Amino acid sequence: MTPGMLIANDLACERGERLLFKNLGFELENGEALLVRGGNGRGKTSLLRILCGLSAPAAGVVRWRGEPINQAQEQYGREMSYLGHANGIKDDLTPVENLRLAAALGGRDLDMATATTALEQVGLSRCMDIPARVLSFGQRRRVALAGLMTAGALLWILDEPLTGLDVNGVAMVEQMIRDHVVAGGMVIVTTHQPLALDGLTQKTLSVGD
Amino acid sequence: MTPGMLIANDLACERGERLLFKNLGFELENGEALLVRGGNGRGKTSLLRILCGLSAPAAGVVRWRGEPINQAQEQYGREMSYLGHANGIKDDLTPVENLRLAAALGGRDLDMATATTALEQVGLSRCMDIPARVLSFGQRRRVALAGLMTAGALLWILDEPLTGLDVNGVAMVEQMIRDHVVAGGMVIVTTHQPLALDGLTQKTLSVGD
Amino acid sequence: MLKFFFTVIRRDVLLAARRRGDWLTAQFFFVMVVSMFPLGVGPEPTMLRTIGPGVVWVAALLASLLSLDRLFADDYRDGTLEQMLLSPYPTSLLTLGKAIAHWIINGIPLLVIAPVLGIQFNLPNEALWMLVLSLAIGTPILSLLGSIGAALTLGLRGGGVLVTLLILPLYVPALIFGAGAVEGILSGTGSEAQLSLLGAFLMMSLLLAPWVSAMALRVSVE
Amino acid sequence: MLKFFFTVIRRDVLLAARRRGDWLTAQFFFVMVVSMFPLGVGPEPTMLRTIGPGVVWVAALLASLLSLDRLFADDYRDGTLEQMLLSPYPTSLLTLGKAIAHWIINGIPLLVIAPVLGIQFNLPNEALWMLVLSLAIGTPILSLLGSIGAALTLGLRGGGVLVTLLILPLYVPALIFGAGAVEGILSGTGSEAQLSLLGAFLMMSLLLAPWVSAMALRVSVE
Amino acid sequence: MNLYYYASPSTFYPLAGKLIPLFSALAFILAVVGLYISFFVAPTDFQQGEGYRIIFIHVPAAWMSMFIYVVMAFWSAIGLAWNTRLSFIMARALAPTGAMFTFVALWTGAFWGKPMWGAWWVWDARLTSELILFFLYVGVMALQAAIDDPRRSDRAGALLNLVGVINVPIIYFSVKWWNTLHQGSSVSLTRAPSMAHIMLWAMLVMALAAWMYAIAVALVRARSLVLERERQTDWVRALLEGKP
Amino acid sequence: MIWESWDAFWKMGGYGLYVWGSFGMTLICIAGEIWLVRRHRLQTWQRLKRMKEWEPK
Ligand code: HEM
Ligand SMILES: Nc1ncnc2c1ncn2[C@@H]1O[C@H](COP(=O)(O)OP(=O)(O)OP(=O)(O)O)[C@@H](O)[C@H]1O
Ligand SMILES: Nc1ncnc2c1ncn2[C@@H]1O[C@H](COP(=O)(O)OP(=O)(O)OP(=O)(O)O)[C@@H](O)[C@H]1O
Ligand SMILES: [Mg+2]
Ligand SMILES: [Mg+2]
Repeated sequence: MTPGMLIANDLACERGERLLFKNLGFELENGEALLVRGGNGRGKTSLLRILCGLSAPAAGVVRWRGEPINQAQEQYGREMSYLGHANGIKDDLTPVENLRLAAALGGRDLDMATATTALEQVGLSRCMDIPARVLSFGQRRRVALAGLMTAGALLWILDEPLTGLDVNGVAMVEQMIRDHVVAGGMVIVTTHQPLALDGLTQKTLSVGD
Repeated sequence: MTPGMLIANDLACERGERLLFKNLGFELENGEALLVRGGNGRGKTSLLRILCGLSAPAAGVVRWRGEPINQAQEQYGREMSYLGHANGIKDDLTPVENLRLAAALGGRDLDMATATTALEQVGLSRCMDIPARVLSFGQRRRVALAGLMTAGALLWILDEPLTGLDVNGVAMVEQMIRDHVVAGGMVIVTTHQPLALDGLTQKTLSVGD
Repeated sequence: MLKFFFTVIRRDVLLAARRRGDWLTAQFFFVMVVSMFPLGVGPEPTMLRTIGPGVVWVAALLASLLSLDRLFADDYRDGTLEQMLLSPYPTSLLTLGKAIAHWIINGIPLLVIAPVLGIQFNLPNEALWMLVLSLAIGTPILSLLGSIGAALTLGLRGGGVLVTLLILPLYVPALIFGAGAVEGILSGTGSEAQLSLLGAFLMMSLLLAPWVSAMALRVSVE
Repeated sequence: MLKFFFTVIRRDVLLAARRRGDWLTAQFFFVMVVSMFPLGVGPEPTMLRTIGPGVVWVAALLASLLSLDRLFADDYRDGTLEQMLLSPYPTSLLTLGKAIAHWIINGIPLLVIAPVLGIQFNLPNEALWMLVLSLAIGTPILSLLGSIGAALTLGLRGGGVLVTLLILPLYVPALIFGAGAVEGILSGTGSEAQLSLLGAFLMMSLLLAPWVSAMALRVSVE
Repeated sequence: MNLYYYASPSTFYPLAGKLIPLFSALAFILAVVGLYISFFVAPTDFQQGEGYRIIFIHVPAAWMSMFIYVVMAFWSAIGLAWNTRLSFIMARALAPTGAMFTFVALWTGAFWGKPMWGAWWVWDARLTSELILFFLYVGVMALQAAIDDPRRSDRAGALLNLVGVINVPIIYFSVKWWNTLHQGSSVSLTRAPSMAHIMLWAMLVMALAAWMYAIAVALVRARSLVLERERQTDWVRALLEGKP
Repeated sequence: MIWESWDAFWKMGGYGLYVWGSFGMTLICIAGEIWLVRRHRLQTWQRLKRMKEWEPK
């Protein structure tokens, strides 16, 4: 994969009257995974949203390939994928349509076959043509994960990707992350569940006190 | 606690074109916990909603103290608490207000002090007076758990209570369940994460193939 | 039982007070729709006077409809509705409470604003009073019938507009009697008949609507 | 770039097609609101003819307003809006695309229905044509300006008032010129002036609205 | 699931299959006879000329539009009271036909009004309440279409139907009264003076034809719905082996 | 026969447009409904058949 580099300097985040964190910084290169740790309400989600450019930090700057991300929106948007607490899938579309539309909006083409394969890989082969609204909690999460796989981004920012997944699902996500990092990708992930990523270059970042 | 007895006979559930499960039955008495197991999309949520009377089974009947639950709605409503994928808290109210209103709607009085104590117990002492909307994912789940504690129901029906909770949160929920069951309560719970309930009378039920 | 009922009302009023912005929107909408008419149909005073009562009534109807689709939807989304349905009290108490809360929140302010708008249409004093009176009897009907529609369309995509489609035809008698009462004053033909019919319609909705919407709610949440 | 733009449009149209029920419902809403007015103001044909254009225009405005609040809200709720904001293309392209899709979905059908409603108000033939023409120029304005309001409402809790306050007054010129053009025909005073003003207003909104709503969107999502 | 619950659809399906051709044939014959009388036997009206012949389609359609709504409400009530699937299915199968007749009544009424009154539409009590009836039909259909789950959609539709049927008379009288109150309307429904026997007969025959037609179409629709709802049962599975 | 000619029949004493407009629209509605109903039936049949074949056993 193309070389990339994410640098965060001196980030601070304020919510309401409270300072969630400050002086937070890290560097992330190809083939590395960053594990963001911290209890409930410490500001992990807030941090990830800053990292992907959805909200602005109270202080500090995030750079992608040396440029602040708010100035490199186009390139950063192409090379980064974000998976938040919300799944980002449309209830009225089938999983396949969801994947294809998401790809088209990201400026990529995704043919039927690839989409189907991705969905099969996340274990949704039986739910290909029902609207996402009737899927179970975990199945919706899986659709979002399939979207992540097909996006082909260099940097993944994952906010609790394991919520609602069963044991197979967790193993699958671990494998996905491992494959991506080994292939030279970059991953930022937060989770409360144990995540077995042994053998990878891992960094850890603690948020909040 | 008062003696209670939940019996499910021959339950079946159909969703869309698919039969999720059939011939499912169990008995649950005081001091017992029932663990509902099954991968994503097997029908755990659907089962729990049937058990608490929110949806009707395609076949079979659920009895509380010998009476079908749809005929004993008043008593069952008083003695059962349900925690679903949705938290059931209002975004615009503070956690304290949420608890007190929920109690009032259930026909109980809850004074300020008790509510505050319950929230402190679930680790929300710092978020007492901000609207629930700005709470983090895990913190909202904790508000719902505090509501469960204050409800004082005999039977708890919990759908993945651990989603979004950090390590302390998980330990806390385990302790809650343990205390409740030891005191003679009944718990039906589903989760994908390991749940340490050793020493309790546990039953297990597998949903779906 | 009664306590539950009052808690339901208090809760909704409290929530409305928290989101004062939303609440004001419905009132503003009412004012705007009415004020838009002279702009659309031209400023001629006698014509405005004739159409005045009808326009105010239609606007009141729309304003109450607009706020209706959120009557149960918000609670449904965040799971509080499930919790309320699981409470040990009859569901019709819940629906009645919510309809009344809706009236307190959205109906009463209309009564206060309506005369001001009536003045814009050159309505004489007695007609203004009759407007308020007819709205006072009529708006609870809107809330009650509306709760049926809100319950039926709960959780459906685009429920908001669907409610309108289901409920507007049912509102017709309220509209006719209500606007008719005011016009009865304007034309000097009196308006007791309309008012008593409106009252009868209110009684009927009060008796039936809570049950029907409770049944609808049960069906919808399933 | 262009592809992204067309994908946005195609996506919204596809979603609307999936919920054909919703879409039809919105059109019926328009029909019903217009039909309610005669019930409110009385059946007298000459009076109905005078208020006809105004009523149809106000109803069109309301119909577009009603469907607008879901323009971004649905996508916001399920997280797809975040994903689209993270895409490598300018946000104003997104907002323009969504406004145009909104017009295709909600504006064009109005043009087809409006003459039928005009007939109910006994409008003569030329007035019917002018009604369609003025709506054809006017409804895109509603979608464009409305997208600003929809973007603003997203984040600001209770910003609802603000939107009604901001957007409805902005609609006023469209209403005045649009209904005025039709009345110009009815009264024989001609309607070129109103039409060209309406056109100029359309141009202006086309230039400005996408930028403003893109900015509003960024602020709201933060 | 008791026997009675399933038994009725499975007996209904083949029975309906046999009845459909019967009703279709009846509808066809009656329509032909009715049309023949309307166009070739009934004399010219001395007041309205030939234009009055619209009545032979207008009045039956108007009758059917109201009648079908009542029948739907009847089935809905039965369904809600006894929880029988078939009644919901019947109620649902009737709605589009009812809406179609309402539309035809409106359309033919308008095409009648233009030559008689010089306007396609006036806000007369009868016309207005027919229009509202159309909205009610559309509302029921929109609601049913918006809900995917058949059980929920049946019940929701049935509830709305019942509320509607209580309201229809109220709406009718309120509208009637509203209209007489304002004396502004320059036109009023000009009724044909004592209708000749022959016209009455033609109308009756046409109404009967419409009735038979409605039954036939509703049965076809109900059969498809039954298939859909009962697809898990053995008899439907066996049936699917054969031809449609 | 009360009509002098077919032409008179179609003209309907000057009311041709209205009479035939009414009867024509009725015919269109009925034909359309019959078509829709049959299509619905065929589609249901085919869909159910397909579903039965795909069913996991
Ligand atoms: C859109 C327009 C119209 C609608 C919706 C409409 C509706 C109806 C309805 C619902 C009925 C049945 C009422 C009953 O049986 O009591 C009816 C009957 C009738 N309509 Fe119309 N109508 C329309 C226009 C007209 C026009 C223009 C005429 C004649 C000039 C007309 C003449 C009649 C007559 C003669 C009957 C039979 C009355 C009876 O059997 O008592 N209608 N119409
Ligand atoms: N307006 C506000 N006033 C006070 N505190 C606020 C406000 N907005 C947000 N917060 C606090 O900011 C924090 C938000 O944290 P965030 O959602 O980033 O947590 P998180 O680490 O992702 O937690 P979780 O593991 O539960 O998802 C919460 O503690 C919340 O209480
Ligand atoms: N209309 C429908 N058509 C087809 N399948 C449906 C329909 N509605 C629901 N389902 C299926 O029913 C199942 C619902 O399962 P449920 O939500 O009970 O799962 P769960 O065991 O709670 O899963 P999770 O662990 O992911 O929460 C899903 O597999 C879903 O795909
Ligand atoms: Mg978080
Ligand atoms: Mg679940």
